[in-house]
Amino acid sequence: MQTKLSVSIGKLKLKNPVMVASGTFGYAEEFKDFIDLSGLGAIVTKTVTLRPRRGNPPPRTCETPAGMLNSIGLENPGLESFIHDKLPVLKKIGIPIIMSVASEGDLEEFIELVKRLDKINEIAALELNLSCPNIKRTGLISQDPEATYSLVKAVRKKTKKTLITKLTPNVTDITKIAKQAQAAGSDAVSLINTLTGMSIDVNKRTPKVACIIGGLSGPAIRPVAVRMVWEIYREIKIPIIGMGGIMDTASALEFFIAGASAISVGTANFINPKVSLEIISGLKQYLSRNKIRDINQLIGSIRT
Amino acid sequence: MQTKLSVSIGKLKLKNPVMVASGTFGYAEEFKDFIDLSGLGAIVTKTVTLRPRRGNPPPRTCETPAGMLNSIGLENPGLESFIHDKLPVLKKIGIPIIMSVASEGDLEEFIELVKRLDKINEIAALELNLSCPNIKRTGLISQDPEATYSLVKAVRKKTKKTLITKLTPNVTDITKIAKQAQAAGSDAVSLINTLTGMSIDVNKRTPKVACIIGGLSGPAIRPVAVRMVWEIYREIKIPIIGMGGIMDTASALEFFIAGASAISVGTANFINPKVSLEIISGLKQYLSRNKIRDINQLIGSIRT
Amino acid sequence: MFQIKGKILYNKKVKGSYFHLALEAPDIAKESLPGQFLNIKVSNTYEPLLRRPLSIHSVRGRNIEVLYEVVGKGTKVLSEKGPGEVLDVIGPLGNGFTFNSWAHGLAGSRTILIGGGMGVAPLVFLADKIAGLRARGTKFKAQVLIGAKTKGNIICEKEFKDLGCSVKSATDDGSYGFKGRITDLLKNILRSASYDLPITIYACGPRLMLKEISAISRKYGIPAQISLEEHMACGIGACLGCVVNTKQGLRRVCKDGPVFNADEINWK
Amino acid sequence: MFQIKGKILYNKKVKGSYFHLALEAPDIAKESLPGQFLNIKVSNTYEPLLRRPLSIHSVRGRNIEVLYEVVGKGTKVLSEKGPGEVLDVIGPLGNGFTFNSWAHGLAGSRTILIGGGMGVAPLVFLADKIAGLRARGTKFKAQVLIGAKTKGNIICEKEFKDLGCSVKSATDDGSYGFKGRITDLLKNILRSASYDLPITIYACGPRLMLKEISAISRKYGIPAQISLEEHMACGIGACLGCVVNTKQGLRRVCKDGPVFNADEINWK
Ligand SMILES: Cc1cc2nc3c(=O)[nH]c(=O)nc-3n(C[C@H](O)[C@H](O)[C@H](O)COP(=O)(O)OP(=O)(O)OC[C@H]3O[C@@H](n4cnc5c(N)ncnc54)[C@H](O)[C@@H]3O)c2cc1C
Ligand SMILES: Cc1cc2nc3c(=O)[nH]c(=O)nc-3n(C[C@H](O)[C@H](O)[C@H](O)COP(=O)(O)OP(=O)(O)OC[C@H]3O[C@@H](n4cnc5c(N)ncnc54)[C@H](O)[C@@H]3O)c2cc1C
Ligand SMILES: Cc1cc2nc3c(=O)[nH]c(=O)nc-3n(C[C@H](O)[C@H](O)[C@H](O)COP(=O)(O)O)c2cc1C
Ligand SMILES: Cc1cc2nc3c(=O)[nH]c(=O)nc-3n(C[C@H](O)[C@H](O)[C@H](O)COP(=O)(O)O)c2cc1C
Ligand code: FES
Ligand code: FES
Repeated sequence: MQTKLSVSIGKLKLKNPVMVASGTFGYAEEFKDFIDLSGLGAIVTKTVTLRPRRGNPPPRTCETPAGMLNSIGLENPGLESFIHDKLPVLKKIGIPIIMSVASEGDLEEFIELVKRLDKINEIAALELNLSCPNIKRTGLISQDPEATYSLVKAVRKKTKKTLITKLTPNVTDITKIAKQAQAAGSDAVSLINTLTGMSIDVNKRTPKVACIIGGLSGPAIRPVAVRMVWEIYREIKIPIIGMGGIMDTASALEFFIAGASAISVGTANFINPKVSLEIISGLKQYLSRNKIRDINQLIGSIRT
Repeated sequence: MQTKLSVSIGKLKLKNPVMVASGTFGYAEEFKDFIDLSGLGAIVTKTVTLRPRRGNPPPRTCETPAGMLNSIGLENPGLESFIHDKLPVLKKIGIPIIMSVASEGDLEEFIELVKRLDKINEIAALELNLSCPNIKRTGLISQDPEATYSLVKAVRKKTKKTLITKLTPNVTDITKIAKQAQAAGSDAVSLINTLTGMSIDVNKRTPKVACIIGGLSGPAIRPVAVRMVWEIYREIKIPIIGMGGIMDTASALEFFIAGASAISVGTANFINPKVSLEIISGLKQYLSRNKIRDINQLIGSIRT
Repeated sequence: MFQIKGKILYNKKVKGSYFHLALEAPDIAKESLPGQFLNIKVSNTYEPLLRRPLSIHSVRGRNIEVLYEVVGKGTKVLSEKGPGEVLDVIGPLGNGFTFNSWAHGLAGSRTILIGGGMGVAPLVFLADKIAGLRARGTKFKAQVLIGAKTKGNIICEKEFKDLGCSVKSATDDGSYGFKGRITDLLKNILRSASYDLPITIYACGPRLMLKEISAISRKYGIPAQISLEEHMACGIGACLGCVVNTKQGLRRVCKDGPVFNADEINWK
Repeated sequence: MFQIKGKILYNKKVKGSYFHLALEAPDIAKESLPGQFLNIKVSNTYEPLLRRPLSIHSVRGRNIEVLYEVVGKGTKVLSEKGPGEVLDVIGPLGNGFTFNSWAHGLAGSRTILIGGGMGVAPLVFLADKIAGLRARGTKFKAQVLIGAKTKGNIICEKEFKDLGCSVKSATDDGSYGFKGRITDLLKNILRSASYDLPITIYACGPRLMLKEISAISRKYGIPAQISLEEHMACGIGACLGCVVNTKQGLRRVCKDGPVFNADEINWK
């Protein structure tokens, strides 16, 4: 059976709904030996900030039950170096490049970043990372509905590109934040970013990642992610990009059925660099086995 | 080396700091074939409500990566039946019985419950379950700092027993809730209750637990639990009872080092009914190997 | 109830994805009744996290046997264990089938054992006990009905015959025995049955089969004991996870069951 | 870099908790350099979740060998695999030691290979390559220093000797060879060394040992290449998890290393 995998996220058309999550795919070149990158629906870049960021001291990662903690701290070469060194390589792949951006400081910095990127055609969409737990501050923009609204609103004014707001799961009510992102003009939301967590080396009595607290990712967090996608799906109209612990076709399907229009593969890339392509073919098989012509019919199809 | 394992929680003295978590140990009798119950530091009962509760329809549990979801829905025989049928059995064990209580409805019901229990000597302490995610309501008391304050305050006036407030992790800032519990006169806080989560059977396209959303427990959530214990430890003065994914001595130690004065074993009881006693002897070994005379010296001893 | 470390004596493929496991477990063996089950820790890691409930298929002296199908990761991991390895096992759990009452109170009984798919596993143990009663001179007849999707899923036929049972099979596709549902075969039998002895039905299998058997039991006025399955977290009655809706309210399959009288269940 | 399914040829205990694994991996074998490593998926479950980085210990034709110590759950699971089983392996990863420059540019070199504990694993492959250079007529001398806590942890002595290296050992408790730290043994040697050929140090082992070697390298003006370890999530340079503080900023051990010139590292 012929099945249709293409989906739309704002103005962006994806030939298939499988992308790779920010920070887990480098700038793509690290994966070129393992997969045909042009088969992906889209690539979301590691988050880029206006200025280069050194990130956090090592150790930066540790393993946890069915998961891992990271405290990379948004290490990145900064906007200019990204545009000169990384973007040309990404561009050649020939699929939509979604650029993840964050601000280290104030709103102005974010605006400056977005204004600059708005002019760059190779960038298909922007993902606003308001949810990175590793920048030391009390509370994140993405934990505050009003702050989310103002930021997305301000950014929206500066660009016509498809805007995706990335949400943190470390909140009491994720639907409030998602609604504010929608109200402010975001074209889509993506979730979840990592859950904040901590792990201790009991013999040394020290935290396992140098920054003490890190972001938890991997299959362990999947039930939280699926729940949040489902909660949001019933409250907003803009598309959802689901992620959090997707390891294979079955776990990707949970997100579509819960309400995601597309999914992002994160931690799983580290374990199996081919996994995103395997999921694409797994989705096709599932659709034809279940006689579903178009993946859009699967979205939110949970029977409760 | 002689090591001291006893700790105090409010007026309650525990001979050792290892208890079993509400809802994961039945009313203790289910475990008597496997362990000497009198070896435990304390037993926390399944949550009891004023009236009997039928709970949620089956299926009520499913497995997730390194965890499980449950939506038992606080099934319990109600206060009177608990006092007549369960308490006499619990009493005979000869260790402190901490009774977990919840209200199905309003504050008055909670007060009535507590007034009644205040007179029962066999109950060593009360744990206020303000955090069960399974009773359908928009938001839980334990997700709202003010509501937590009012409830604990009201209950505090009605009883001299040691009061423990159990916290949900499904909040933006757990320290706010913990501070309110302390301000309202709680003698201790216990955390974490389950993270809300959801899992989907992708072939049937139905949720795996009948209530759609369940509570995630087990090793998967441990990093979140340890992080929250550590966050709270620096903000409050009352003792912390830590739980969430404790599976063995090493994982129990993470909680003490992060700041817990005692720990509760939950899901692990299902997998190894002997685990709580194994942890008690494991703690002794760790203390003597590390030449720590008193477990109180270990509490919050993380070097950051 | 015991928590023991049982040494694997063998763990071999029977056919297709069916495996036969034998364990040294004298304490459990001594106390086991047909219909009871074990809760087995198949891995020392957190994957899978929970134990896996498996019926007691047979008890031979100090040893206990289990028959299982590989359907997911837990049973897969189990199937990879070899002789000499040790498993952490809790058992015997649950109530088991009631059959002794007849042995003591009555001259005998005509029993019909109905196994759908893997449901035959606990019935072999029951057939063994019934054979024991017969050996002691009581008038016990045991007829076994095995139902499955296709021929390749029919198991334990020989075991039942060796225990002196008459065996009939049914397959959905007709590739072996009666073509159709096992419950249709049951109805045929009951229609033509001579009621020389009181009949009792013992059944284990898919939910829909058990529901249908409950209806048949009610219609023919024949008592039926059915063994249910629910997802189990603890297996010892502590978590209240495995409840089933009965006339006496919600009851725990692991502790109050897995065997229930068919007329107790509120089917939805 | 390849992601392959490599069949296990053998996976046997060498001594104590040390295991020797050989895999069929022709693509990787062809491209491997000493100091590079493999990232091995030891389990199909989520426990452990991440791959495990292990150095390439030896390459023989189409096969690749690894020497590892069982220190936790990942290496435990690996040690339970048997011949015929298939492992998902990524490699060769990282940069590897630089030694060819001398082979081409110079008449020869005196190399000192220093392995602390498991650190000997990649050095055997290096010694093998050096033996190859020597066979081609260049003046390469290889001296190996093996350091360990106690006699039971001294491994690969024979392998190095078979490759024509002179070997000295040091143990912390003096149960074998020199009593004391391997770096003290190194200092003794350097003090009395005749500088007939340029000396290069290649070292792999615990962080403190490598730090001390960096100090020695600076003091004696002898170049040292050291192989570092950091906790790795991806192993291919994508996650930025495994960084080390160098004079050129933070660099990835998995991609820019694991081998660094000792003088590049900012030790803290
Ligand atoms: C009291 C009792 C006795 C049983 N006796 C036997 C037996 O003798 N032989 C045998 O082969 N099987 C038996 N089962 C079923 C057996 O427990 C499941 O097949 C097994 O737990 C599946 O584990 P898994 O990890 O391989 O599959 P999973 O990966 O967990 O799941 C695979 C499939 O099996 C289903 N499943 C998982 N757990 C259960 C469960 N507890 N009950 C029903 N379905 C489940 C899942 O819904 C899924 O569709 C029994 C179950 C119960 C409750
Ligand atoms: C480039 C590289 C090459 C290596 N080569 C070898 C080798 O040839 N032979 C060998 O035996 N070991 C080697 N190691 C170390 C090996 O990767 C770890 O011992 C292994 O990952 C531990 O896994 P585990 O699950 O058994 O232990 P875990 O349960 O994960 O942990 C047990 C202990 O090992 C430590 N550990 C875990 N992962 C690492 C890591 N990535 N680096 C350092 N320590 C770690 C933990 O801190 C802990 O103390 C190498 C490491 C790297 C980074
Ligand atoms: C090592 C690592 C680095 C990450 N870096 C970023 C980042 O720079 N920006 C971002 O928005 N999310 C980042 N994330 C979060 C992922 O994009 C994703 O939201 C999260 O890991 C959950 O998905 P997963 O469980 O599939 O990994 C990072 C995750 C990991 C594991
Ligand atoms: C099956 C089940 C039932 C539970 N019932 C209750 C309950 O009645 N009251 C309560 O306060 N917590 C209840 N909990 C939460 C546990 O007490 C504990 O907070 C949580 O499971 C985290 O610990 P764990 O990961 O060690 O299980 C329940 C947990 C499980 C798994
Ligand atoms: S499985 Fe826990 S009560 Fe039955
Ligand atoms: S381990 Fe990911 S960059 Fe090195």
